[in-house]
Amino acid sequence: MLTFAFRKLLTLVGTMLGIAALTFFITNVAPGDPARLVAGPNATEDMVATIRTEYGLDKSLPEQFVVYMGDLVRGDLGQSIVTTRPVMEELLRYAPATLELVFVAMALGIVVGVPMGMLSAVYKDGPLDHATRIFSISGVALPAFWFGIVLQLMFSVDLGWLPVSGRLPLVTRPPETVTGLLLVDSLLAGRLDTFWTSFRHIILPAIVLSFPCLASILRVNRAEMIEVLQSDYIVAARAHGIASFRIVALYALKNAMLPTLAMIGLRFGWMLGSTVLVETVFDWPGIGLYAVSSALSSDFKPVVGVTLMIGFFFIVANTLVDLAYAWIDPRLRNA
Amino acid sequence: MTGPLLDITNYRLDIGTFDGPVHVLKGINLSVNRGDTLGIVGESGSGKTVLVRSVLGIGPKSSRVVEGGIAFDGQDITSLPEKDWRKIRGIRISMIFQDPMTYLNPLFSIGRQISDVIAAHEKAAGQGVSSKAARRARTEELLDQVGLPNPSRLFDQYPHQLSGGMRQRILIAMALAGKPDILIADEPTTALDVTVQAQVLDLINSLVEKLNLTVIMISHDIGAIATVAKRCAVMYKGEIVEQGLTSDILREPKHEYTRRLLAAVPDIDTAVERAPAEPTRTETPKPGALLEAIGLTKVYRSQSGSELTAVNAVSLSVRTGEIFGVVGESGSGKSTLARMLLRLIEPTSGDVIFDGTNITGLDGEPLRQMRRHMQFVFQNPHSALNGRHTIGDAIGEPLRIQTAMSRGDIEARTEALLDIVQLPKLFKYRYPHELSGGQKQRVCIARAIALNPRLLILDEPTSALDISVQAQVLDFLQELRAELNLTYVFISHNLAVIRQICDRTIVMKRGDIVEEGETEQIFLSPRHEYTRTLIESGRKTSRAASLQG
Amino acid sequence: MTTPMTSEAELSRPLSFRERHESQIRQWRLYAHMFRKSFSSMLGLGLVVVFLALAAFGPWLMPYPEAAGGAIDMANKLMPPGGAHWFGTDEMGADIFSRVIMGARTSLWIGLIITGIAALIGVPLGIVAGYRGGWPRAVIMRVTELFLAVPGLALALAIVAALGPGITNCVLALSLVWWPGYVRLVEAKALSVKEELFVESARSIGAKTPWILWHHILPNCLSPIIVKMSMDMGMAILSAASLGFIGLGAQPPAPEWGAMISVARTYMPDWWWYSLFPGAAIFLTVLGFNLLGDGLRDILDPRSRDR
Amino acid sequence: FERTDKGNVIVFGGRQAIPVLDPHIRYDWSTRMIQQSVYDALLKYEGDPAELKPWLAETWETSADGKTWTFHLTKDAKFHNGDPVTAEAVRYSFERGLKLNKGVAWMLKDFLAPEGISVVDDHTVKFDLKAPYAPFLSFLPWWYIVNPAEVKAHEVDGDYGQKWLTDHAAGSGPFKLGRWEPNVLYEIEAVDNYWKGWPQGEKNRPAGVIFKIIREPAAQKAALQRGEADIVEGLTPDDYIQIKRVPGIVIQDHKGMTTFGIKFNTQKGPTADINLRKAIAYALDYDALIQVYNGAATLETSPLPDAMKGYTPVLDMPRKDLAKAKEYLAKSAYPNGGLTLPYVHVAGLEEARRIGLVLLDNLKALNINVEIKPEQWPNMVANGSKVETSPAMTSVFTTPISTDPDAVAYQYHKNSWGQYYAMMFYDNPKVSEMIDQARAATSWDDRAKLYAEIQKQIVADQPEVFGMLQNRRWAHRDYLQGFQFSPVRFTGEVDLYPMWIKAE
Ligand SMILES: Nc1ncnc2c1ncn2[C@@H]1O[C@H](COP(=O)(O)OP(=O)(O)OP(=O)(O)O)[C@@H](O)[C@H]1O
Ligand SMILES: Nc1ncnc2c1ncn2[C@@H]1O[C@H](COP(=O)(O)OP(=O)(O)OP(=O)(O)O)[C@@H](O)[C@H]1O
Ligand SMILES: [Mg+2]
Ligand SMILES: [Mg+2]
Repeated sequence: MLTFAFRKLLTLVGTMLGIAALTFFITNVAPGDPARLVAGPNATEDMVATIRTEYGLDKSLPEQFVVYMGDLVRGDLGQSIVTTRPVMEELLRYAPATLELVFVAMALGIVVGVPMGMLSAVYKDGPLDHATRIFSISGVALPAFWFGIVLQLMFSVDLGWLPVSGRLPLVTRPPETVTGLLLVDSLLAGRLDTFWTSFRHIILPAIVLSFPCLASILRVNRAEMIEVLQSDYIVAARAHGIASFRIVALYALKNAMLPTLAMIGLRFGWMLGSTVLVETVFDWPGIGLYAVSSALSSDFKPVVGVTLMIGFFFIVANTLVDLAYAWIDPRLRNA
Repeated sequence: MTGPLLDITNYRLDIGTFDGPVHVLKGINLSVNRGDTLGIVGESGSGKTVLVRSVLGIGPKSSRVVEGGIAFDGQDITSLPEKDWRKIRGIRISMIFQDPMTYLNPLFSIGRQISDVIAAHEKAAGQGVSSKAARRARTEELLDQVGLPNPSRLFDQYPHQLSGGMRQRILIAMALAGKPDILIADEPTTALDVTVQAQVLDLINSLVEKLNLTVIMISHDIGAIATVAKRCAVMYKGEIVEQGLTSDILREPKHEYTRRLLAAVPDIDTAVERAPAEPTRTETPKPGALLEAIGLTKVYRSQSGSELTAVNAVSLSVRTGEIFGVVGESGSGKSTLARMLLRLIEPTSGDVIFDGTNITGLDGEPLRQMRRHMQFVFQNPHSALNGRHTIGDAIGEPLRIQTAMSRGDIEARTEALLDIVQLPKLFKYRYPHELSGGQKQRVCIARAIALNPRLLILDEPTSALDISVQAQVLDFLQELRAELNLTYVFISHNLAVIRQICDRTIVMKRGDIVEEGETEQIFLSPRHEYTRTLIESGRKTSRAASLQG
Repeated sequence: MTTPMTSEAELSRPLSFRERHESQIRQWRLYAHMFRKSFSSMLGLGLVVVFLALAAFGPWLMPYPEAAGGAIDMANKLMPPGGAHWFGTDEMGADIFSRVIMGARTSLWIGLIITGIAALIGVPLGIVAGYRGGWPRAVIMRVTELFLAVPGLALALAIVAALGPGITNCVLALSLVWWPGYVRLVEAKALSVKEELFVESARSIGAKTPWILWHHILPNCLSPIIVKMSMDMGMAILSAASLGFIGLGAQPPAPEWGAMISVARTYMPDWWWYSLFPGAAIFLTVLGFNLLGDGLRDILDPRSRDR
Repeated sequence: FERTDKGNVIVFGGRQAIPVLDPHIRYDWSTRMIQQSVYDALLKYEGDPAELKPWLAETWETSADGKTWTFHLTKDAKFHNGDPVTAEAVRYSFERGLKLNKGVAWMLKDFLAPEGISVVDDHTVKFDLKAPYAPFLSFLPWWYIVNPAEVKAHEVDGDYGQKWLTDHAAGSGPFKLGRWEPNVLYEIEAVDNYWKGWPQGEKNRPAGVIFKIIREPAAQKAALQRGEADIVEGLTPDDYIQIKRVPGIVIQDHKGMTTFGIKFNTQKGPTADINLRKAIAYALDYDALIQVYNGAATLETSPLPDAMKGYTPVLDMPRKDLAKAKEYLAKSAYPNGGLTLPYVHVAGLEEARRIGLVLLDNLKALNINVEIKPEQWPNMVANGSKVETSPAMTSVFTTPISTDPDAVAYQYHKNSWGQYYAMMFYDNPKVSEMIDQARAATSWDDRAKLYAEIQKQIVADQPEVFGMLQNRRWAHRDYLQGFQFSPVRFTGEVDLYPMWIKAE
């Protein structure tokens, strides 16, 4: 167990450094000049130079890289040139919003995707199956940005049922920050009305974010269920007179959950990436929005930071999936 | 309770496929009385599994009963609703399966799986589900009944922690959980080692006695049937061609297929009249022997760092023109040895000398040249052929790799080779999945002899094949040897086969050679304890034994 | 399976094409049969064919060919769908129908190039990694994992932001982030194919590594690759459109659906047609490729073949 | 708007965040709108046309040589923490701005050294310029006064409190900071007893303003329609037409000072040829530029915007005339066209893109192909800073920082090369010389004559296509009162101080 944890940690650190190096170089091939941007439109050459020096942009690229990696090892992700704040600080500020959104979306994806996949597998090639398949593939095919806007217009503008964007109404003061997840914090603070409003705010973005993911969970679960249902031990269970429902919902599902879990792990990272789109549409103040606005102003330290953070969460999520695997599958337990 | 327990009358079953329905069962008539032990034999694909699964209502999805029906205890169960099946499956009729490796759910503990079955039965019977502890007690009792040691520990173990024999016993325990009227066993022993096979058959026999079970057992191994079943039915292409008392059928087979089947079973206790020794044959291995292995060792290292010595300092010497047998139970290192002889895997230490050249150090082109002279025929013909290549491509491949022959020449040679292995030329254009196992194995052999090798290493070339097909292939191999002047290293776990064709034999156990010598010598007076048990277990299921019994 | 037996006499005459390729024909008929059976697969095929046709014959189908090149007609701007303009007009008075048709070509090109480059990079790397093992595998897989740990869209965003917006950079960026998927797919497949007996069999007759890779490993990895490429066509189109939406992808007047939506979204409720049609075009194309891929998987993937 | 127990809070929906509030570090429209609300300057621009109004400085005088300026401060002004606004605070603030050398520094740094500022007494401060600088006064409204005591208290490593002032304020303005949620919303709360009082009356003044970030125009519009926002900026031209019909919504539509030009690279490439530049200028359909804005724009008739001092219309400003365009083209090195010119615009700027489409369409008549290339702003600026990399045509919007003509004229001075607005690399020694003279002249009449000449000469050289002045527009609810327009503010920027909610 200890060696497992140690190995995981080592991969994590290695991958993080790798991602950092990768994104650092990718983003720095840019001809852009962020110093000039923040210096303002009328700034003179020496004013721009002041900013370049301040942010170490006057150094050569390899030098900047060495400095960056050195800071990174100490947990310092550098400073955003646009906001002048340490990237780490800003990431920590924006991450809870994103995580909250991703968690809710993921929960939605699992809660809807798994049972639907199961049903679809049981009634394979029936009308329900075809409907589910087309539904699930639509989920992957719908452009999130477009779908988001359509939902906004339908449910917020036309029907007025749900808020257009943001996490909370303007005057609602956020509950005291404990986890940064509004849904949790509001409950901790005992503010049910705040919980309700923040829940109403999260519905649309979570649906948009979860839809493609729901689709792939559904697909994997369906495919696995179909395969498992044909497997010998299910035939045996049937032959021994175990009830169909129990076979499907317990015996087969547990086996089918293994690949589904792997997909959930993968999709977790994917979702974090897609927040770039969804947060833009819904003005959701998370790291996706932060990444887009930074990228649009050629402020690359935050972009690298966001990539690192997404990579980090991705690896953590997949480690959790590995653990869940070991928990479900006895064959891996003693290995 | 007057009629038979199970009555199958004129049962016809079609399975719908892409190009129309396949008539899988063609008018089966079969009845089983209480206390009967019925064996069903027949070649692969003759419909045995489909038949018995129909009895449990778990036949293939796209199947359709055309005619006739199945009655169980007077009740017609041909088209029973799912609800009613619950009162029958596992309770009145239960089944054990061919491959114990895949019929247990890998994610649930043994105890959980058996007690779930018990719970399901209790529910179906309408009585309330008993307590967890009660079910556990009953489970442990069942485990004990099938002769498994330490049931309470076993209860919490998972399938992957058990050996094949133990798993098969667990499947039997599960089948017995509902105190069934009929126990159906679909090839319960084929996937097991010879020694374990005998044990499982013994267990079934003792259970029949103790519990007064009615048993239907399927096998393509007539020896196994004979040890268990008093009555026997022979299936051939979806029909029952013969049925009656097992002893009668064994003694006087009436149908042509049955006769063929019986003739094909090699007999462990019959010495074979061999052609006089080959010219090169002498009493002591000459230094000029065709193939020599000196101290071959292979150590596998697993990821967790543990080591496994699959082959331990094996030395042997194969003379030109002989058939050299290697026998041993599963996992004894036979395949590993064979692969090292051809340098398909690198030996950890030791040398291989082929025709005077030490090939251990060879590399690149010389090694490739070497391979022209030694060829390998693999255990499983189904996966030894690339499914994306036509048969013609497969046979022509060695020629294209090793020679500079023109396309036309290769075509011609391919056809000639097909001729040699007695397959129609048209097969050139076929894909492997369109061929039967025996045909595929012939293709593999054709591929192996394409380059006119001097030595063929045959790694259990018949173990994936039906017995009747096995006999054909064995005959054919012997013919071929005479024709092409080949030397064979023949690997098998089947002692009868070894006795039938090998000149000299080594017996392997856990990577060591425990015995070697003239084949007849070994069979007549085995020196090593292991060899003796091996021969004993083999004898148990042999035809001769069943005839006596 | 029964094999048709032919008498020796018949065999002496030269074989007709039909006879020689009977196996293949049967195989294809089986594929066609299975494919036809599935409504969703046929729907996917239909959609893909329609969009392929639009891409191929677009220039002859467009009622206003100039609209594709960015012609303007300010007098007719933002006209609702009607007889003259089936899908209405945009803010510069260009015919949306024509632009959507031209967009098919752009989008298919984007999808084709991205998946093509990704497969060209990924498949060889995957095969080498899977077959060779050892340090090449370690190196390749490490790098692959690195790329996989960052979601493609985020990485592509960083790349395009650095290179500057535009269709070429967008395609470049997406190709750069797309190949690792192929490496992983092919590596896993090659790893299992390598263990097959026929590979060992090929080695035993003295085949060299390139021969084995080309004749044995690659053909057996092909079906999942084809399936993935079909699915990826859709996903690549979608990703390119997403970048276009953020403002980093293709740029107007290039007729690209994502970029069109990016502009159109500001016209959303009142001029709904402007974003509706490009949005629907993306949706239907991606849907088509995904359904097709799904259908192909059903017939090509051996796991589900013996149904 | 939102009702709170303290009163109504106005909600402003805008698209641009405020990353750094420090008045000496950054300014752009959203940042300056909040800076203007929480800080005071010596002077303030108000009204249309914009006029300089006394603010912290009640009166001021200048020496005869134009080099010394003395300001007399009001005695009422207090910082939010209660400290009085003293001459020292003013000195410190200017010193801070100059020393940090960021943001506003460029306006004064060539003429004013930190040592040149002196405290005469508690309420009198004196500026000694290095040379006479006519536009000096026009920049002062953008130099906000910070409270030295508070800033010094939060100084880290001699950073002049930069880190702290990023999201804190130490001002004396009508509002102080409330909730500060970067990228989400920024709240300012009205100050009780603001030293200058409230124009709408203490009773009507709002409790505060929330500046809410709404990035999508569609969402902005929805928010306004639902009354979640009281005023929004940056809708599309077509949106304004639509939303005008909605009852309860008022459109503010004012003539602005932001000029639009398609800047040619006059030093390198085909556009170094004046005839080609003229040909393009005559080929463009100027009416289409107005149509892009649905009529909410006027054509430029001079390099200077109409609202600027010293503006004189230039008579022979090019308008669409294909015959003339072809004539010029014939004289150029490309008599038959057949070349492709890039047109670069800032990615995401809708109007610039559409003008590109117009250009593309129009230049087909000259057989000139236009390649529309959007670029990230930083990249565009980087490319435009060198003659070699500057594209043939770049679309640039420029908002002058003050009403002084120098703010625009100096863009055509050779010293401006390297700045984004000088991407044409215009080089006319005579013009540069006149600009220098006008800067130093102390009498307005002298300057006016020079600027008239400068305007004519620039148009004659055609370093750019002179486009249009877009109108400044906002949409707000009708209960929002006190909106005051001033052209000197940036697009989108609003003076929040006089606004209030007229509650039914
Ligand atoms: N699901 C199915 N679809 C189509 N054909 C099937 C299906 N299941 C079985 N068959 C066919 O039915 C025939 C009988 O199969 P069955 O499995 O009963 O043979 P068997 O006698 O049990 O053979 P073995 O000894 O190999 O187990 C075979 O030809 C097989 O191809
Ligand atoms: N690649 C490998 N890595 C690790 N262990 C292996 C490997 N191949 C074989 N072994 C182990 O080496 C031992 C000998 O295997 P081998 O395949 O030679 O046995 P065998 O006698 O051919 O058995 P069978 O009759 O089942 O074919 C077995 O315990 C097996 O688990
Ligand atoms: Mg069977
Ligand atoms: Mg073996």
